[in-house]
Amino acid sequence: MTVTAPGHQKLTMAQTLNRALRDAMTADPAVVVFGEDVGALGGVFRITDGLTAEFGEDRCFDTPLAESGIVGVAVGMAMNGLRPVVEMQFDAFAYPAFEQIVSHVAKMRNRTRGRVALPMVIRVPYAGGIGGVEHHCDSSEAYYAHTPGLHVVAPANPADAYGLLRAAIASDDPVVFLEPKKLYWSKEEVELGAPVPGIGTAVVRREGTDATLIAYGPAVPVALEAAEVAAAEGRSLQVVDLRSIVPFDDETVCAAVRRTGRAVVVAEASGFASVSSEIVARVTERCFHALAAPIRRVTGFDIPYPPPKLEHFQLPGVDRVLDAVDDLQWEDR
Amino acid sequence: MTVTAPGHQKLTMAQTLNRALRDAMTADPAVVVFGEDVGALGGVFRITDGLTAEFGEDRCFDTPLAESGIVGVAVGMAMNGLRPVVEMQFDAFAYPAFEQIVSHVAKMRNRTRGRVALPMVIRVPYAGGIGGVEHHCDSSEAYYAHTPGLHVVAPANPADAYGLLRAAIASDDPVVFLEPKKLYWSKEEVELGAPVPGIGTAVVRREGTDATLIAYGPAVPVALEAAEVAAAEGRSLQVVDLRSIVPFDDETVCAAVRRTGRAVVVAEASGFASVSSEIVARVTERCFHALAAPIRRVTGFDIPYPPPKLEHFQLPGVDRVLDAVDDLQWEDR
Amino acid sequence: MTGDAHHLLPSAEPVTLIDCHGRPVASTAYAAPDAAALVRAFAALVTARRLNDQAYALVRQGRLAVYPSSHGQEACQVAAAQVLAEGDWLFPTYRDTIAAVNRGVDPVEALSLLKGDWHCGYDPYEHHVAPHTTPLATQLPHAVGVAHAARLRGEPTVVMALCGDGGTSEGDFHEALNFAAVLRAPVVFLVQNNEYAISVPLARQTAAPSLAYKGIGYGVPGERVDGNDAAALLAVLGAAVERARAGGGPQLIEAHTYRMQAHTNADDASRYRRDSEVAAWVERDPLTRLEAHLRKRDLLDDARLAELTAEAERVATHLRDGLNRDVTPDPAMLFDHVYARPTPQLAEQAALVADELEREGALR
Amino acid sequence: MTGDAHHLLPSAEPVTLIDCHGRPVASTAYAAPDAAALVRAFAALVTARRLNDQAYALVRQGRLAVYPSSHGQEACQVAAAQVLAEGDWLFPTYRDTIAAVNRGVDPVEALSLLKGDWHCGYDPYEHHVAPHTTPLATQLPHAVGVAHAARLRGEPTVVMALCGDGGTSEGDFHEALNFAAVLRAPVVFLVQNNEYAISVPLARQTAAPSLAYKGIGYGVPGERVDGNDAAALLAVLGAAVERARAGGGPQLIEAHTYRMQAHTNADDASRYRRDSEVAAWVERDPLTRLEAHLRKRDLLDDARLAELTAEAERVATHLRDGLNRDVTPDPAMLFDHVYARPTPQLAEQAALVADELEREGALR
Ligand SMILES: Cc1ncc(C[n+]2csc(CCOP(=O)(O)OP(=O)(O)O)c2C)c(N)n1
Ligand SMILES: Cc1ncc(C[n+]2csc(CCOP(=O)(O)OP(=O)(O)O)c2C)c(N)n1
Ligand SMILES: [Mg+2]
Ligand SMILES: [Mg+2]
Repeated sequence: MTVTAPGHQKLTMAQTLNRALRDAMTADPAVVVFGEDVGALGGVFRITDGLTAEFGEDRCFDTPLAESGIVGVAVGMAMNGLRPVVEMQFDAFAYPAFEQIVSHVAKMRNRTRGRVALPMVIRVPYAGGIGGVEHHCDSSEAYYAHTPGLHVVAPANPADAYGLLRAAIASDDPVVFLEPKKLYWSKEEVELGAPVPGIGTAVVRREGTDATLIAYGPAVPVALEAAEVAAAEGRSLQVVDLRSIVPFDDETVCAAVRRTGRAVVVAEASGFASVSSEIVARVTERCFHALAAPIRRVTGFDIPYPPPKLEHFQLPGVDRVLDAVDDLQWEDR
Repeated sequence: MTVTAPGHQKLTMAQTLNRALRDAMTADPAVVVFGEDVGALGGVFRITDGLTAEFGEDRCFDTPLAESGIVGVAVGMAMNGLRPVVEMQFDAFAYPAFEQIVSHVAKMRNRTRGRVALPMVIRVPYAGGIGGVEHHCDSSEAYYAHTPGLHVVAPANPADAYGLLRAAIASDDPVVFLEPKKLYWSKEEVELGAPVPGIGTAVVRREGTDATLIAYGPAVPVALEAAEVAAAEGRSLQVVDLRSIVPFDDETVCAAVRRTGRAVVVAEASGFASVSSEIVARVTERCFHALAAPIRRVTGFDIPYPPPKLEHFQLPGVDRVLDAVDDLQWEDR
Repeated sequence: MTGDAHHLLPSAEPVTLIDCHGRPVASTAYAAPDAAALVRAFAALVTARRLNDQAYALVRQGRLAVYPSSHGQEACQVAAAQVLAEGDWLFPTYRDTIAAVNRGVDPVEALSLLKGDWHCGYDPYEHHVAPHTTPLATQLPHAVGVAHAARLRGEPTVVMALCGDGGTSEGDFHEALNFAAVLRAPVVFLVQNNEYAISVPLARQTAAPSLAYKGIGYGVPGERVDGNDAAALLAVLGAAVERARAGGGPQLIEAHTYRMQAHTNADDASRYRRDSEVAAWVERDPLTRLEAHLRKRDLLDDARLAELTAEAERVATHLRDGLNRDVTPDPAMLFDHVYARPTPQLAEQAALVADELEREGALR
Repeated sequence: MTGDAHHLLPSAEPVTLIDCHGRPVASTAYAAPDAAALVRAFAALVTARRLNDQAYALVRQGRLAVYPSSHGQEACQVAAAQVLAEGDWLFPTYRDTIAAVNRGVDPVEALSLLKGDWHCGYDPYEHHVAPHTTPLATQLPHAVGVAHAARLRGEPTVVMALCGDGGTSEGDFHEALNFAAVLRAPVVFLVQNNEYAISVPLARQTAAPSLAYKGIGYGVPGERVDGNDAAALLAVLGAAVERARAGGGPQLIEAHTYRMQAHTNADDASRYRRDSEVAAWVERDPLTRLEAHLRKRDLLDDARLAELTAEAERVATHLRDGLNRDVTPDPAMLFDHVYARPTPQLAEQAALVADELEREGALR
């Protein structure tokens, strides 16, 4: 993979995503970008800013307003030699494409015994914390993660955003790429030339010995902040950032949990039948006897995403994470 | 609720569902039934057989072939005083309606602070085991169960099918009603006048002392058969039938698991981020210290539903359930 | 079967009854609305414009999170509401606050969504106005369902269903029109073609001669109307409503108008269109046009205009006051309206929040 | 903008070049295909009918799980395939096995789905035939994508995308046509209007004068053709393919035909239609019609027909033999093709199955 601008730079996640698209389009003429408002406007979050100007209308273009059509056309283009990267404008606006995603994107390779691969990326600005109105703040990862045949990733910082998007575009399998909206403007020193993390690898973001916080996407900064606060209170929390939901990095996660014997899963999505449920289930299955207490979940409630004035109640916050850590039966045994 | 034909009768699940629709339509003129081929044909599974003849075209009618339209029109009818019961022809053919289900059906009451209720039922013939071709055998319950605002139920026998469908139609909230296709032709003595189980109540189908099998829908008969085989081998397995996935009957399930200290969840759907994950997670959270071993899952693999010749590998069978029971660390402690 | 197909096609040019200079335009197909109707529409237009601009100002003042203004589209908004009878339903999008207000919804309640207090601030049954819908075109099948339910009961209800030019590309537009046609549901579909879907111009949205040509594909009559001409809108929409009420089935009407401002205040329109394009539409403004017409006919004078302006100001003040009042929504609401009765799971979750709040209170 | 709208409308009656008695029908718009093309089509029709009936018989014998026959629609199937050039793509539905076979797909491989061996039995790239699609209309946007990708690369590919009358009601039909029009993608959309979607007759599917009138709403020319007239189909589809290849963009063609048998053998058509309705279509049979025509023109005689019948029999035997051969699919396949490389999770699950099989083997 060639990367145009190596060296360290302070960049937002929105910028690194834009850079990843640009670098991927430069490296491979098969990469095409399309969706609603991704052309002249550069996307409502400006992730595709400048791509039409740089690569022309054939490589980055606006489409009619129809998500099923966008994903369906991308399927055809991927069948015929291209690597489409499509943008769903907001999480809930990917739902019209659900049939295409579940019945075709996820299954094409399998249906054709590997003859037809679909190297395509569906970018979804997702989750809340930005004061958005209804249908603009859904954490929809469970729908995709439950669907065999899709890769599902969610970066939590600008560097991973760059690396994971490059990896997603390079992948010969379809990737649902979840971009935590509230982290678009988070800034960080990024080394763009650094090796790209492979899809499927979690990372320990912070070492700790008392309990393990398991998080991904928008919940990672919350977990890190909670660990910071806990440290001040004398409790050492480890933080694991999944990065990739499917495939799941059992090895890294279970090793981390075994080290501490206690764990809390932190995620923004509603908890019922969710990715969090899966993490609790699979880690418990694998680490049962290493656990001093049941794994706790701090997730969104099982309610429609609330209006801006109430969204802070829905979002897993530092206090709620620390309460859950307190609940890990420190005295019971 | 009036029930036209009390007394005991030997009926298939297809027949009790048909009877439930007929009785509900008789009892309440607001109940209307529509979907693809539900009129003259009586539905591809004959669940709506005879309804148009008996109640007329206004009460039971064929629609154009468009699932999002069917569900969306039902939303409007429910807003305006009716109680629509719509049929999605097969599980995977409900996906075009996904946006309507998630963004409207599930949220209307919440969006309007309780002013607009949507008393509607979405019937979905679901799951496999019938030798169906691709897209005709999906276990799609996780998508609905993860979506706050929906009730999700799945009967496992003809009597519950009758009672749950009557309860679903009577409910002032939308219900996704999952009908296990492979059980349509299962026959049973049914007392149609019997009290209707409320949505949200699980039931212990078989008492047992060594371990608890937790199942719902098409997996229940498998669990019962496994318990039968185990009994012959000297192991006493308890079987819980959830009936209702949302709301979830924590009380019944946890009481059952506490009694045995060991549990296996059996479900046809792929396991990752599924209803099974949720069951493992929530039961472990609540019963951790009563568990002698981690809860095991016997579920479909994380693959697209296979073609008929291979589907028996995907379906949780008696042997796989018994293997999981054997794995419950009987010697370890 | 195709003998009568051509009557389903729209007129070649949008129906106009009053030109840009306020002069009447002869039409063979539609009679001009009577003077009272025009005066009533104008009064509503004045308030509509004031409300649009007030809402926009309130965004700048931080009292509204975002506002998709219908500045320039007020004639569509007002006519869509005024042609309806009591008991008829309106299905608005996020851009149709003014239409909702013209059906009787309190503007403060109508803007609850955009203020962030609650998703839908009004009772949809009070004025038969559905919640503003954000997922594009998804409200259209609902409109068909409401209309069909009414028809099954023999009620004379007509439903006015709004969407934008962009919304016509969604599958739900297609399915709704088809269902309406097959069910002969009394729905008037009004597409406000304001030339843009956020940044995407109409030419990238469709290659059709005009959006009204979509009607014939469903067996639904299509019509085109000047969306900045309140008189033409009242005539065309009024005729469609009457036809639907009489059992004539649905109709598709494309109103040619223009989005004068950015998509919302959060949008930067300079990235995708030139100011000169916008400027060209100023002379087609729906207010000045109707004003000129009414003045020519002595149906309006400075004194009456001053009255109307004062009335508009009163409504604007009401909006301002309402939005300046801070509501602290009760977190219990989060759990109260998910189901008729909270599930055991939700009761547990509500208790957790209540407990947090209690502990917070105890800390204070 | 609307000056040239009317050329997008279909002819009032379906284009016919050969009537039910085999007599030529004059057309101003389309030239009749040459003799060689008609003879070639007839040969394909004979095999097509034989394959349809053979497949149906194999269901009764339990060798196929289910078969949605195109008996009666063979002219559409054959023409859709024969008008394409090498390298063009075909997107078939579950009912279009015959079209796929006419593009070169081995009928045994084509029926893998319906036998239950594997979802798609053939390599889609070998003959540029996409997998049979079951979820209605979902293949149509794929067809647009394939066509657009080819166009971006400057390749002369044309894509033939098939769907049924019922499929036109789905949102994906709408979105695909709109994308094709806006992108000017070289796609020919062929709707086989066989009057039924399972049990639902066309009148409940649409109120449009005809399905071809949907084209104008996208700026796509619509055309209607007699779906039991191979000559008309070759002419109309051939012209559409040429136009698309020349950069003229997509076209929508409705072929009027009839589903002579039940939806599949699992269906009971007596519940929703009368035998007399079916009987009326027998005289419009695509085979007898073309046969009469060719005989009149001395392009066919008994000897040649016997040859064609023998050839059809050979293909039917191949199908029978193929389907009578039992394949035992390897369960490892379940896990091999979900991703390019199995995830660690899938590797574990595959190991579980392998272990089960090993233990079973050990037991035997
Ligand atoms: C299903 C869906 N997709 C995308 C969006 C994001 N979005 C909001 S408004 C808009 C443009 C709509 O354009 P149009 O229908 O012309 O209405 P207008 O805003 O011009 O009134 C888009 C793409 C959405 N709300 N819903
Ligand atoms: C999205 C979707 N909904 C429902 C079905 C079930 N179904 C299979 S075939 C069929 C009828 C299709 O009719 P038509 O499009 O006219 O094609 P035909 O069978 O007549 O060739 C239906 C409803 C499906 N396959 N896909
Ligand atoms: Mg617009
Ligand atoms: Mg058909």
